[in-house]
Amino acid sequence: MDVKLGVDVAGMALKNPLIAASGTFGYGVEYESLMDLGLLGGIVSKGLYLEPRLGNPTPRIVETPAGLLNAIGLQGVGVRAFVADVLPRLTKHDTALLVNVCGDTVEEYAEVSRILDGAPGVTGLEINISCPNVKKGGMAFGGDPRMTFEVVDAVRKATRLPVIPKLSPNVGDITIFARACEEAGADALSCVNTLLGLVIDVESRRPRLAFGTGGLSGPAIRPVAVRMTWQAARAVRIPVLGIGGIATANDVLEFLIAGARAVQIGTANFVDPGLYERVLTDLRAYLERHGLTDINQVVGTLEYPGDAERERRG
Amino acid sequence: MDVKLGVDVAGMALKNPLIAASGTFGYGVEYESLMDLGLLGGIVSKGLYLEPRLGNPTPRIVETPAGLLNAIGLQGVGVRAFVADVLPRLTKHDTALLVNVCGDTVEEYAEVSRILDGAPGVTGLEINISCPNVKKGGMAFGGDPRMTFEVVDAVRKATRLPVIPKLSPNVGDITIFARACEEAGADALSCVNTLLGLVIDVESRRPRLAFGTGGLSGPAIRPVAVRMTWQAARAVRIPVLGIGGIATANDVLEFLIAGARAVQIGTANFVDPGLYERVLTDLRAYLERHGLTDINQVVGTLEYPGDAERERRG
Amino acid sequence: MARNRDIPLVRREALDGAYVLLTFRHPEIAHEARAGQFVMIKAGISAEPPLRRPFSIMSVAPEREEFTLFLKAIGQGTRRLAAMDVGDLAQCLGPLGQPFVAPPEGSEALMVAGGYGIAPFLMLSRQLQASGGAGRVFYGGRSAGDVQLRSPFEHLGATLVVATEDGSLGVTGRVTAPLEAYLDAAAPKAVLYACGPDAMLHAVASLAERRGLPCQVSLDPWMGCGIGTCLGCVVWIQKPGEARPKYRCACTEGPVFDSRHVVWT
Amino acid sequence: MARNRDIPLVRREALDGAYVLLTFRHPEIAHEARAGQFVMIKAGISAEPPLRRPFSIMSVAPEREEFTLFLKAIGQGTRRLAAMDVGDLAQCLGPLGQPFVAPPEGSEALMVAGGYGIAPFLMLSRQLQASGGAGRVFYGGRSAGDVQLRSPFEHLGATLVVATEDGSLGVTGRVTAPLEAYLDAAAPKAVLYACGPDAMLHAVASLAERRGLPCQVSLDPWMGCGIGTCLGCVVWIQKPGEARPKYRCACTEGPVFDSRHVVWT
Ligand SMILES: Cc1cc2nc3c(=O)[nH]c(=O)nc-3n(C[C@H](O)[C@H](O)[C@H](O)COP(=O)(O)OP(=O)(O)OC[C@H]3O[C@@H](n4cnc5c(N)ncnc54)[C@H](O)[C@@H]3O)c2cc1C
Ligand SMILES: Cc1cc2nc3c(=O)[nH]c(=O)nc-3n(C[C@H](O)[C@H](O)[C@H](O)COP(=O)(O)OP(=O)(O)OC[C@H]3O[C@@H](n4cnc5c(N)ncnc54)[C@H](O)[C@@H]3O)c2cc1C
Ligand SMILES: Cc1cc2nc3c(=O)[nH]c(=O)nc-3n(C[C@H](O)[C@H](O)[C@H](O)COP(=O)(O)O)c2cc1C
Ligand SMILES: Cc1cc2nc3c(=O)[nH]c(=O)nc-3n(C[C@H](O)[C@H](O)[C@H](O)COP(=O)(O)O)c2cc1C
Ligand code: FES
Ligand code: FES
Repeated sequence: MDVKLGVDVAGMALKNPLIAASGTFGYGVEYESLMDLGLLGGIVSKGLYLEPRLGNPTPRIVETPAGLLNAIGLQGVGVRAFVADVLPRLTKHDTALLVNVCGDTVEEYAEVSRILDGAPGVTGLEINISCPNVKKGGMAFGGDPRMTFEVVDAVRKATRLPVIPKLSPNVGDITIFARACEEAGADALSCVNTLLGLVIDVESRRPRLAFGTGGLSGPAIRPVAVRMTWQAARAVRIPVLGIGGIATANDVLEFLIAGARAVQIGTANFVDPGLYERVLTDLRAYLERHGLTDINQVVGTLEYPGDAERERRG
Repeated sequence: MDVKLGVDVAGMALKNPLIAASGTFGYGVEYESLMDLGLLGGIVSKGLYLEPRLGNPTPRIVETPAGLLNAIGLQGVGVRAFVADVLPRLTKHDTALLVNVCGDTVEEYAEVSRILDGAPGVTGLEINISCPNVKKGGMAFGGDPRMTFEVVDAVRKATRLPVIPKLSPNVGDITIFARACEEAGADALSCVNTLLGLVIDVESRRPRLAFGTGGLSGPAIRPVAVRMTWQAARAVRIPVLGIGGIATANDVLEFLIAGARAVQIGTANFVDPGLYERVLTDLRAYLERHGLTDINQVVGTLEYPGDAERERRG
Repeated sequence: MARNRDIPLVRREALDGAYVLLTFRHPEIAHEARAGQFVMIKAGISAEPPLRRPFSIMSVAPEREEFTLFLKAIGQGTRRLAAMDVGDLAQCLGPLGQPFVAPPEGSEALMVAGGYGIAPFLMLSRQLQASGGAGRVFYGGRSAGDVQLRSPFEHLGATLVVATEDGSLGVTGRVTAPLEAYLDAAAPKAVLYACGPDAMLHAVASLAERRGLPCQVSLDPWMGCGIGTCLGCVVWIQKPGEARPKYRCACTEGPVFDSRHVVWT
Repeated sequence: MARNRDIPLVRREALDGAYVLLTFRHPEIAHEARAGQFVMIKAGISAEPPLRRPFSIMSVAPEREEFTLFLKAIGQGTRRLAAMDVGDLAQCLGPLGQPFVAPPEGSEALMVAGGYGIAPFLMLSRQLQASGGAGRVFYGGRSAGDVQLRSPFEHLGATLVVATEDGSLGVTGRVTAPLEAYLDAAAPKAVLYACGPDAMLHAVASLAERRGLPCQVSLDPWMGCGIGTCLGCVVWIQKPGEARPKYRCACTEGPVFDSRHVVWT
C-alpha cells in the first residue's frame, strides 16, 4: 500500500511532516554530507538578526535528565550573509526552507522579514518571539500578548511569505498568544520553544551556563509541549507545528493526533542525525497498520474524554 | 566536625531541610514500617478537602522521560477523618506535620483550615492552589493572582498556623503569584506543583490518563523548578520551599543555593524510600567538604553572573 | 515486614524468547514472602525508566536468603532487569501485598495462569505441597514459547495442564477450556486461583461465579510505588455489606482479591 | 567522510582503574580517520544520558574495519560505554574534526599528553613512524594508574617519558618539566603536540611560545553534536590578520588548533 505523507501548511506543500527545528540543524548545509536533505519536509534555519551576532559566553549547553539546557544566544551570521552565502547552497535541495527571524525591536523583525521577502528559495518565515536566551526581544515579546500582536502585525505587513510565529511555553495560557498571532495575520504557529530553566553547579555555586538561565529542550519537555500544541490547535483555525522532545515516530504521532499539522525536530538532531529515515519508515508502518492511506487522517484525531468520563464513578 | 542541618521556616523548627511532598508520601503512616519517620524534617499530608473524595478514574499515572505524569485527582479521606484517625498516629513521630489544604471554593479552603487550626500536632498548612488534576479550585485559583490572594487571605484569617501557599509552575511570571501570597499574609511558599502535561497513546488515539491531562513531576522538571524557586525567592521576603525532581543531595543543594530554605521530595519517594538517609549523609559530607558548619550557610548563595559577564566578549 | 534494600543478582538463567529467571539475595523476602506477594524492583540506580516495576515472587530459598523472579522482557524496565549481570545491584522493596489464602481442608486448589502469570503459582504449589497435594495447574499461552515454566511444577508433583492458542503445545485454545472440562468431569470441591491477562481473570471469575466456587484473582494494574501512597494502582472493589464500590490499592489490599469483590469494567 | 552508523562492539579490554579499551567496527572511520580526529558515540539507544560523547580515535585497523577508543569512565556516558558487552550496539558518528598536521621534514614531533589525552598520540605516532621516527611522547598523570597506555608506544619504538605528580611512576612532577628539560638539553627543531587538561595545554602553549616552536593543541570543550550545529563547543580563536577573536566550533574547525591562535581564558 502506498501511503501519503505530504502535508500542506499555510500554502507550503511539505513532502512529509518532519521539519528540522531552528538552532538545531545549523543552516542545513552542515548535514549535507551526512544525509539526503531531500528526506526532510523542511528545514528551519538558525535564528537570524539583521547583523551578525556573537552569541553568549561558554559554557552554553548542559545536559539535564532526559533534556538539554542551552543558552547559545542566537549566534549567527546575520540575514544578509545568509541570503548571499548560505541560501544559494541550500536551495539546490528539494525541501522547504523556513527562516527563523529575530529582532531586538519590532522594526528589526520587520526589516529582516523584508529582506527575506525578496530572497529566492525562502518558503516561509518563522518569527522567533520566544528565545529565552537573549536580553532584548525574544521571550520579552512572546510573553506579552500585545507585543506578540505588534511583532506579528509588523512582519505580516513586511512580507508576502507565510508568517509563522514561534510561541513560548513560558506562559500561563498559550491560547491567548495563539489567538493574538492569528488576529495579527499569522499563517501558522510553531509550538513551542524551550522552557526557561536553571541548573546550578553546587561546587562553585554558580549556574552551569555562563549566561545563567537557559532553555530546556528534549524528551523531558514532551508532555508539556504536546499539551500546549493540543491547546493551541483547538484555539485557532490556522495550522500548528508541534515541537518539543520529538525523537521517534511515536512522538511525531502524539503531536499530530493532538492537532499539529506537522512537527519540528530539535535536540534529537544532535543525538542521532539518522533519525529522519527511521521515523519516516515507522510513520509509514503505523499508517499501514491502522489501515490509513494519508498522514493527514491522523491530524487532530485525539479522542479527549468527555466530562462524564473524566469523572466516571463505579 | 558536627554540622547543623536544622532550618527554621516561618517559625517551624525543622530538624533538617527535607520534607516529604504532598501526595507522594500518603499520610506518612504508610512509610512507618519502612523507615524512621523521625529522619525527616517534615511531612506534608495528601491533599484534603472537607469531605472524602474518590479521585479520578484509572489509569492515573504514566511514566514519561525522566518523569511521571499523574492525575490522581486528590483522592482522600477528608479533613475530619484525617484529624480523627490519622493525626493521632502521626503525632507520635518526631517530625513536623504539614497538611495540604484543598477546596472547591474559597470558603472550603477557609473551613478546612479552621478545622485544622485546632487540631493537635499540626505544624502548618500548605494551601494547594495549584493542583492541575481537578476541575474546580486547584490551578484555577493558582493561575490567577487575584484568586490566589483571595484564597490565601481567607485561610490567613481562619488560622494561626503557618500558611504556606503552593504555587503552580503553569504561569508566565511566578513572582507575581509569590508577591500576591506574601501580601495576603502567607508565612512561606511552596514552589512548585506539577507542570500540566499530556501523553497520548497513539494506538487508541486517546490520552494515556483517563482524566486526559495530568501533572508532570520528577527529574525532568527540575531545571524549571529550580529556576522558579530562584525567581520566587528573590521576589519575596518570606521563606520558600523548593520542590521538583529532587532525588539526591546534589538536587537539594541546587534548590537551597537558589534560595530555598528547605525542600520537598515528591516522586522520588515512589522510586526509593531509602533516599532520606542517603541524602542526609551526602548533605553532611558536602558541608564538611566545603568547610561549612550549618546548612543555612548555603541558602541563597547562588552567584548569578552580572550583566557584563553574561555578555563577556573576547 | 517489607524491607527496602540494594540487592545483588546472584543467578541469571535466560529462557527461550524474552523470558528470564533472576535470583537475588534479600533476607526478609526469602524468609517471609508468601505466594501471591510481590516486589518492586529496578535495575541499578539509573534515571530511566523513572519507576520500579512490580513482579510476583516465584520462589524463595530461605536457607540461602534468595528469591527468584520469572520475568518477560517487554519494555524498558524489564529489559534492563533481564540484562543485569551477576553481581550487579538492583533496588528492591518487598515482600509486598496480600498473599493467596490457602484452600480450606478438603478443597482442591486449581491454579489458572496466563503467560508470566504462572510465577506466583510455583510458590503456591510449594506451600500446598507442604500441607498435602501440590495442586492442579492450568497454564495457558499464545504458543509453546509462552508456557516455559513447566518442569518445576512436574518436579513438585503438581498436575500440569497446558493450553496454547496456536496448539503448539498441549490443548489447543484458551486455558479456560480444559479448566471447564475438568470441573465438568470431576465436579471437585475446589478453590480457583487465577493470575494472567485481565480477560482471562474475568473469564475465570465468571466461571467460578457460575459454579459457585470461591476464586482468588491476582490483578495487574500499573503500580507506581507498591506501598499505597501514589494511588496509581486503585481498582474498584465492593465488599459484602458495602453500598458502593470503593477504589482500593491493588498494592496493599491486593494484588490478590476475592473475585466476587472485584468490579469488572 | 563522516558517517553515522549503529556499530557493534567487537572487543573490550578493561585496564586498571576506570580505563578501558573499546574496539568497534566502522568502515569509514577505520579507513579514513587521521590522528586527532574524534567520534561522537553513545552506548545503545537509551534516553540517558541525552547526548553522545566525544572521544579521540586511538587507533585504527583498516584491514578489519575496526577502530579503538581509550576511555576513562568518569560519568554516565563513559560508564555506559565501558559497561557494553561485545556485540552490543553503539550509535557512532565519525571521523570528525581536524587532525593534527604532520611536522615538516626534519622536525621532531614532541607529543605531550595528560591522562586520557594520550589517546590521539598513538595514532599520530603510528602515522609518524610510517614516514620516519615514531616521535617522542611525554606522558603525565596524577599517579601510575593514569599513565596506562605505555606498551603500545614502546612497541612502536616511540620514546616515552613518563611523569606522575605523586612520583609513583617515572619523573616526579608535571609532565612539562621533562619536556622543558629535553628542550633545554637537545634544543631540537621540533613541533609540539598537546592533548590533556586545559592547564596543561596552556602551559605547553606558553612554553612553545617562549621557545618559538610551533604547537598544536587538541581542545576539550563540552560538545553537543560534533558537527557544527549546536554551537555549544565554541572557543575563542584569533587567526593572523583578524582584528578580533571569533567563536569557532571546536568540533569542526578543531579540536586541533594552532596554539598561537587560541585565546586562553
Ligand atoms: C502484582 C504484579 C505482579 C507481576 N508479576 C510479574 C511477573 O512475575 N513476571 C513478569 O514478567 N511480569 C509481571 N508483572 C508485570 C510487570 O510488572 C510488567 O510487565 C512490567 O512492569 C513492564 O515493565 P517494562 O518497563 O518492561 O514495560 P513498559 O515499557 O513500562 O510497558 C510495557 C507494557 O506493560 C504495561 N506496564 C508497564 N508497567 C506496568 C506496571 N507497573 N504494572 C502493570 N503494567 C505495566 C504498560 O502499560 C505497557 O503496556 C506483574 C505486575 C504486577 C502488577
Ligand atoms: C575532542 C575530544 C576528545 C576526547 N577524547 C577522549 C578520549 O579519548 N578518552 C576519554 O576518556 N575521554 C575523551 N574526551 C572526554 C570525554 O568526552 C568526556 O570524558 C566524556 O564526555 C564524559 O562523559 P560522561 O558522561 O562520562 O561524564 P559526565 O557525567 O557527563 O561529566 C563528567 C565531566 O566531564 C565533563 N564533560 C561531560 N561531557 C563532556 C563533553 N562532551 N565534552 C567535554 N567535557 C565533558 C563534564 O563537564 C563533567 O565535569 C574527549 C573530549 C573531546 C572534546
Ligand atoms: C541548541 C539549541 C539552539 C536553538 N536555537 C534556536 C533558534 O535559534 N531559534 C529558535 O526559534 N529556536 C531555537 N531553539 C529551540 C528549538 O528550535 C526547539 O523549539 C526546542 O529545542 C524544542 O524542541 P526539541 O525538544 O525537539 O529540541 C534551539 C534549541 C536548542 C537546543
Ligand atoms: C502522584 C502524585 C500525587 C500528588 N498529589 C498532590 C497533592 O495531593 N497535593 C499537592 O499539593 N501536590 C501533589 N503532588 C505534587 C507534589 O507534591 C510535588 O509538588 C510535585 O510532584 C513535584 O515534585 P517532584 O518532582 O519531587 O515529584 C502530587 C504529585 C504526584 C506525583
Ligand atoms: S502502587 Fe502506589 S498506591 Fe499502589
Ligand atoms: S559540538 Fe555542536 S557545534 Fe560543536
